Amino acid sequence: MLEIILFYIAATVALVSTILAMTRANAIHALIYLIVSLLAVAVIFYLIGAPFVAALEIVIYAGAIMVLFVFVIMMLNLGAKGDAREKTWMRPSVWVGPALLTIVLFAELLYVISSAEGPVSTGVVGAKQVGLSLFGPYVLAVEIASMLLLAGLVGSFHLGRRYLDRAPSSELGHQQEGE
Amino acid sequence: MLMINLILILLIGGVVAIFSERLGADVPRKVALAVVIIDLIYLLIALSTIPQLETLQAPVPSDPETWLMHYSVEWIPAFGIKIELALDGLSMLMVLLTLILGAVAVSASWTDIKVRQGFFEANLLWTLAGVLGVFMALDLFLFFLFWEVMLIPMYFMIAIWGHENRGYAAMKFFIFTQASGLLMLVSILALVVIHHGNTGVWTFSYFDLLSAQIAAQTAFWLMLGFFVAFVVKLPGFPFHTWLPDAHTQAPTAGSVILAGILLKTGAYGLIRFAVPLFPQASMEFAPVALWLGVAGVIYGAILAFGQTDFKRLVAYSSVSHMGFVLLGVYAWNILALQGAVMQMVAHGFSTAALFMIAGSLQERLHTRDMREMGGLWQNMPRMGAIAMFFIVASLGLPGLGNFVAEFLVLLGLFQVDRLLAVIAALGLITGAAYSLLLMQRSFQGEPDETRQLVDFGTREMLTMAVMMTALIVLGIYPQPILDISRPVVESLISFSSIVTGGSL
Amino acid sequence: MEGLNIPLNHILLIASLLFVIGMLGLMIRRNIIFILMSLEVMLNSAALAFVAAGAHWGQPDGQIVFMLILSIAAAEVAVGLSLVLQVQRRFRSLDMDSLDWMRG
Amino acid sequence: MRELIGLIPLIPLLSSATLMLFAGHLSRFAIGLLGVGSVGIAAILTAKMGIDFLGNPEVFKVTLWTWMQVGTFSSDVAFYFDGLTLVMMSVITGVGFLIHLFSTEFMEEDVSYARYFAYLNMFVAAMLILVMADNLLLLYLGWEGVGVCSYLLVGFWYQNSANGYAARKAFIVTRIGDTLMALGLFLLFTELGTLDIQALGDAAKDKWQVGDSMPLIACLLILGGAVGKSAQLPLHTWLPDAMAGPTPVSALIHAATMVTAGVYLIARTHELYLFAPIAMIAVALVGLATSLMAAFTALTQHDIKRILAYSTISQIGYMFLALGVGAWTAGIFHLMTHAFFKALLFLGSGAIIHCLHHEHNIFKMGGLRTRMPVTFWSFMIGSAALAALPMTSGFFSKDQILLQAYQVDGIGPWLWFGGLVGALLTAVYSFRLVFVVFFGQVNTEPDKDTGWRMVIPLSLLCILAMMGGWIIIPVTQVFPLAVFEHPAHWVEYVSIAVPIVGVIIAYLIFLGGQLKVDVFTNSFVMQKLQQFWFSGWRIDWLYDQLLVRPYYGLARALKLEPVDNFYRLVVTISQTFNQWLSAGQSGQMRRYITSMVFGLIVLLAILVRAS
Amino acid sequence: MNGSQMQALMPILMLSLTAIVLMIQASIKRDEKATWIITVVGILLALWGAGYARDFSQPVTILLQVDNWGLFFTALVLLASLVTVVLSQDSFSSEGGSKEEYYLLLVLSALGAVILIQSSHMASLLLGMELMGVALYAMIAFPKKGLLPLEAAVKYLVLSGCASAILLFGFALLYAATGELSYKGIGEKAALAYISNPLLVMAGTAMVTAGIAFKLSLVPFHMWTPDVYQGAPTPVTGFLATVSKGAVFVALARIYMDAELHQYESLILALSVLAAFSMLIGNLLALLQEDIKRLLAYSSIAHFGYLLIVLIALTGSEMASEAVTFYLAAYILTTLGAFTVIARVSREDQQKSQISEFEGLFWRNKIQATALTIAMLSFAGIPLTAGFMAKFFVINVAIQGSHWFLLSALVIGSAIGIYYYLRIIFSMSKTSGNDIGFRDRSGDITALLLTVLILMLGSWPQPFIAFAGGL
Repeated sequence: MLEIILFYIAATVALVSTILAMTRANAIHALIYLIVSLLAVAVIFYLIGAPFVAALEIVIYAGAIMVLFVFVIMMLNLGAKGDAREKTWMRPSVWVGPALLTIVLFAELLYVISSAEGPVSTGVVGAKQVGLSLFGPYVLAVEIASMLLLAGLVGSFHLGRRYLDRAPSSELGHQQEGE
Repeated sequence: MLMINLILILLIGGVVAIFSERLGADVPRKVALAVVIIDLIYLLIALSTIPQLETLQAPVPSDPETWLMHYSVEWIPAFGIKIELALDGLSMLMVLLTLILGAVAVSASWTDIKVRQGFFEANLLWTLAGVLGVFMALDLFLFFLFWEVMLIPMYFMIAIWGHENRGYAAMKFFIFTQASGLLMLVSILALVVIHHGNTGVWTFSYFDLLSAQIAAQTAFWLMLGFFVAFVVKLPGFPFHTWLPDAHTQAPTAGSVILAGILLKTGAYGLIRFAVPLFPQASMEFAPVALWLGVAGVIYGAILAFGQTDFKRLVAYSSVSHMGFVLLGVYAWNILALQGAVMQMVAHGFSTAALFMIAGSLQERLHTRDMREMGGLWQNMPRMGAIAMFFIVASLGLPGLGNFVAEFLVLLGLFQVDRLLAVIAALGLITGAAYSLLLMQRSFQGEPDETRQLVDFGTREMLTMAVMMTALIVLGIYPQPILDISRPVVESLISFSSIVTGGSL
Repeated sequence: MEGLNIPLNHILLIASLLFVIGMLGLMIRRNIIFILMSLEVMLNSAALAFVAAGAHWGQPDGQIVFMLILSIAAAEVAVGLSLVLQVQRRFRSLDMDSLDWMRG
Repeated sequence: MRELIGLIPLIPLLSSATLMLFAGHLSRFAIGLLGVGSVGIAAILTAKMGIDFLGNPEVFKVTLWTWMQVGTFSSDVAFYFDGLTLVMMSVITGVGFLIHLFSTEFMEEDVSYARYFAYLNMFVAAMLILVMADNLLLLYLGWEGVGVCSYLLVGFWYQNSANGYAARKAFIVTRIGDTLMALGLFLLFTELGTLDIQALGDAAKDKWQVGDSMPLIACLLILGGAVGKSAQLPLHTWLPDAMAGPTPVSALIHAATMVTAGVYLIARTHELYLFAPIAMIAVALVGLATSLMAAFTALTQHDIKRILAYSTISQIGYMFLALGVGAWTAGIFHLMTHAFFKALLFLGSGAIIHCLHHEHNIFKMGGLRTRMPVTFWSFMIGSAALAALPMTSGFFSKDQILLQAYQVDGIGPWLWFGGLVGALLTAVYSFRLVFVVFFGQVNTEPDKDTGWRMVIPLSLLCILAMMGGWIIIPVTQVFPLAVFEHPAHWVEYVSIAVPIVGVIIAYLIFLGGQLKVDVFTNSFVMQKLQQFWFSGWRIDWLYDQLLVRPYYGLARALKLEPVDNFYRLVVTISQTFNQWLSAGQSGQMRRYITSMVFGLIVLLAILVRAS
Repeated sequence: MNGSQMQALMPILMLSLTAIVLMIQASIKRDEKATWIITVVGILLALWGAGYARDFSQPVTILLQVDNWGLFFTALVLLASLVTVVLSQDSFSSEGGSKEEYYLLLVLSALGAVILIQSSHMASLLLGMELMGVALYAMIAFPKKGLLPLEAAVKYLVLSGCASAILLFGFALLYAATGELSYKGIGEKAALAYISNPLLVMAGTAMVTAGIAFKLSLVPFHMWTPDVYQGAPTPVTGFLATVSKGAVFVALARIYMDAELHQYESLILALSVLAAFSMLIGNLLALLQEDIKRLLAYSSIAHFGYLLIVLIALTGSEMASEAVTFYLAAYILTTLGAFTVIARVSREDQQKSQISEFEGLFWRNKIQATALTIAMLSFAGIPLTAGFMAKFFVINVAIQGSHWFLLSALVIGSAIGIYYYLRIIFSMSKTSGNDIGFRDRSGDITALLLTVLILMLGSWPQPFIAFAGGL
């Protein structure tokens, strides 16, 4: 029973913090809310019998990937001016339409998902089981994932390297002449 | 092989023409003329060796062995597509017309084309090759292929060497014909698929598909697909609007080929494919087609009357004249059909000549606007006399080919629908109105004595003489032509009346 | 931990809520950073749905897909963020709406 | 010999072709020789054939080749020779020859000498084919051929666009008739299965009853053709304008031969008309109405050629009247005599015009009697014949017509009376012409007199116009014998007297001046009436309003191709869509996502709804 | 994993090997030429591998399915990659700097495409697609200068990420409904699950369709296409248009066939709507476009609409799979042909892709002008070109399935299409001011070869049809 209550608490936390993350003006604030949301999801993972995944969610998602965001935000050094501008962008005229669409979409999903039956979990699927499967039938996936990460690596290396070069002034002006 | 060779000679000739430009700017046209004439001679020699030609037995539409020539070889067996060419009297006439007018077109381009002559002559020859293919292909896939491919060189001819508004005209021409061609493709494929469904055999052969069993409703729609494609090319009202632009903007040789030959492919298609493949549906549709034909005759004539552009006027006159062909085809009796065939041949010559005159005028005056002409007879009496000849030919003077055609069409139509015949006969009056107006505005009236214009030279006179002779012969002794097409027409009529139970 | 009676559709609902929130974020935010965050939310929601479905069937496959999604997210974010740096450098802005040089 | 009949049209045709092709390489003399000679040879051949025929009146037919044979339709290039043909051929070649000869002098100074003779020869050939044709289709060939030649010759002086207009008008108006005739041909073929003239008559006997509607329609359609070509009401308007051509052309084409083709056509197909009494009456009424209308108009004209043109219309009206009352022989007879005297009058007027620097207005002439005696006498004789003064050729032919008209049941006397009124007017206007032009004071001095090449034709025609009445035309085999009861004597006396009265009236008004009609003619009503007549009863105006202007208007309205609007609309719609959609590609990513979400919603809706 | 499975994976192995060799080479000495050669050799080896693997057709683990059909497309995709490599050779010459990463990314992207083509499992689909995508993001943004490539890359990344998320969510729903992740498994279980609970299956299918429709740029998931096409360096655009789209379509076809999705009428309806809108809107959008790359982007939207017809008619026709093969092959060759010329003409400045740039090309470089003309005619579906035979197949299949509604959309779309393809040809035939001819050996040869292939496929298709039938 506790688990169930815990689950709904985690779910609520995840939702609320995600909504907050999506609506913040300050990027760092938003990021922190996002991390909270991820942690809450990790809790859910744990509760539904996937402890290994819960750990990965915390370590890699909330830990590694979000830190990347932090680094970039810090490098960009957006500052308070950026926050103010973010606020002006969040006018109702911007979000009402999309919000309606989203509601419709959610209504559809709600209608669909409400038909799903059965309990979520009958037992724990532990790290061992996952590992066996991962290096059994899914071994190729691992290899391909490595290639994927290689692509990400090379790509971000190529693109990011230039940022560290002495950055020229904006190319906007130059480009505008060309248009 | 002969038929393929005919096409190949032209295709290769085109390539040679391109490269011959390196030898000098005026070499390509000589090459082109030589190629067309070689082709013509080759055809004539081959025809003279065919024993059936003397007797000209009626070919059975569905039996290729009774045709004058037949050639068939596998091409895409997966679909039963063959390279199947065949020749009967009708196609033979059309092929001859094509080659003769091809030579005329080369002559028309002699001095007209000043840049990139090699490519021009190549396009001209390729168009001719495509047209020959259309007239000889009896595999529907192959037919469609030629039908579409011949447009590309024609497109280039208009788009590159055309007049001031060439881009628009070329585009319009191409889109009209291609879009309608798509409908035909759908119809062809549907026909084949239905035939496949019935028999389990993939075939595109005309001879096989003639016997395809199609539900009446379906047949009607399929027939419509063919009809639209052919009537756009014909061009029939209300699909004619590409024609004035294309004819007006095309270079002279292009106009000659367009008006003289290309339009005939539409008429040929109607006679060869649209009606025999779907006799029942065509019969049901005939009243509509006839009304369209009449509308074309009258509408074309009225619009021709209102034009101030020489070529545009002639172009609209083509709309009017080809309306007679539509009438002839859908009246679908021997008189009217023979008339339609005659009209195809005679209109080929008369309009080609008028376009050549228009081209010569443009070359000399740098305008096609008749308001800037007048009294040209004084400056160029020979051209004037020749223009007069072809104008009276186009208004249907008895003794010249067009009269025989129009008379037979109207006579045949009269057997079918008297009211329509009466309305169509109005075309004779309106035809006179615009033809004579053309003469009046260009060659008659106040001459401008200060104009220094070169009259027709030997080359032009020779070219014109060929067409004048042809028209006179067609006019006073059309029987050979009629005899050549008669067996075909008769067998088509009897074939379709067998299918429809004799009610067409 | 057995006998946990959370219905599958509840988790899927949470996942889909996260999903549409992420989508909403994509549609309303102009700052690229936020857009990338929204993407992460969406991917994460899909991952949640997978894990839940895997748990529902008692299979490890859901978790494996989670891991794959993790790697995908990582790769995308790596490239995405380096693109962000370039955007900031060349456009002097992180406003996605100002990246509309191409249109029509 | 009979086979040589083909040569008769062929020789002028070849001459014409030669003249066209080698115009630049021939001397004037050679051109003249070729042009006149060819018709001369044709005339000689005709004469030979005529003599043979008179000796041995046997009808024959020469088939040269099959023109076209399609299905059951067949038409040969074949010539049919009988008395009627002979009469027509004689008129064409004979009068034609004289006019050709006349032309050599008349056209002497024209630059397009060769072209002129080429056209004229071609005309003779076409006209010969018309009258010799064995079937209606070949006849139609000649019919249209003469039309084109007429067009070419009316517009001979093409530099003046008024001439071009007149030529086109002539062609198009007659084309209306021709089209009706073509429809008649279609109907005849459809009904009777042949276009062979002799066979038609036989087939009609098998298939038709007198009074059927089919023969009526067919005959009316043929009448339409005849009306057009012969310038009868309501298609007569082209002929006065056609006077724009050289005067010998007017003489040959627009007086002697071509315009009478309609008469010939009806005479030729009289067997069909026998089945359609109503059509016969229509012919008669058309003829009478035309003759009266034209006579009134001729009375008011100033232009010498227009007077003669209206006179021609009027005289052909008489011929139609004759045909309509069944007096075919009389009609053809009048055709022949009319050819003589009207050719004479036209040539005479041509001589005057030639010598008076192309002056056409009769009131600017005068006193030419002494200056141009040959012409004067020709004119006198011609006018006498035209007015049908006793003993002239016109007298014999017209008298027959009037008498036979009188005998028609019911309306006969009315027709006769109408004809008499016409005859009176004819006499008045023809002598008005003579008196005004040749008497009184000299207004314009002629600068030359006529040469021998003009004098000979004039003299010969004078003789024919005087003596032509004694010729007996060999058409008894062709036409059914008219049952001729001699009418009451007074009828005949009145018929004879009326023209004489007319001449006297003309004398009193225009020469003697005893009859003061100024007060009468200057009255308002008469002024208006005169204007009305002068304008040709405003029929031109009417056509202009009813047909020409609307057609021009229509052509102008349609010039920009309304049908294309549909396609333009398609283009516009496509472009509009393109613009809308392109505007959607705003470059803003948020919108792109929105579109995707929208798509997702739609897909979900479709899939979920159906489940 | 046994030996024969390794042999079946030969093309994948070869590409991976190439990637590794490239890494090693770059770490030893950065040499653009050497990199280029290694790339070419590597792709050629992979091509050889595709032929080699034919004898070892089999499922490899649960993830991949090696069969002739897939291997054919593998070869095609590799060919396209090879052309891209050739085109890239001096396309960034003004950029300066090194391009080693570029070739590495290209190889990785091609690897992703090959995996995608051979995937038989959701996981491999996902990974293949992402591998291809991630490498492409970097390739698009590769040029050092200019705003457009960057803008294109960002848009592509974000939108593609969004699409991936949708796809994933869809698979999650399917997984929740069926408990299977391989196509076949989904197909088997879905039929059962559909009876008990159709909603989840259908919703999952819808989201999967949406995700894939994005990659194929079907309306209304198409909006990224023009921007990315235009912004990306031309060779990359060519790569994207051929390799990426082709591979995704093959994957879609596989899912569709293996999971037997054609039995769901509502899916057919949904696909029909997508197809019809793609055909119409794609062509309409292209109508007045002045930028040739954007134009081809719009035209590709329409073409995938046409292609979708085949999928829709899959069960109604005995030749649908040949039709897919033929159409894709024709489309890829034609697109390559077009982009070859575009890349060569605008090689100095990748952003210069206005149609007006092509004025007078006929008189400047006949070979390339002819190649572009043939490519345009092939796109327009004029006989004797591969495009015509492809359209022929589509129409044939559509008629057999009696899809008259789609057929009419196809006819209307094609009619619109003629206009803009012709516009390009017309523009080339114009006489322009700069009539200076240019020669370009590698470009000419590539264009010529592709043109010959297009024409061969169009005029003598029998061998290929027979081949495709045997796949």
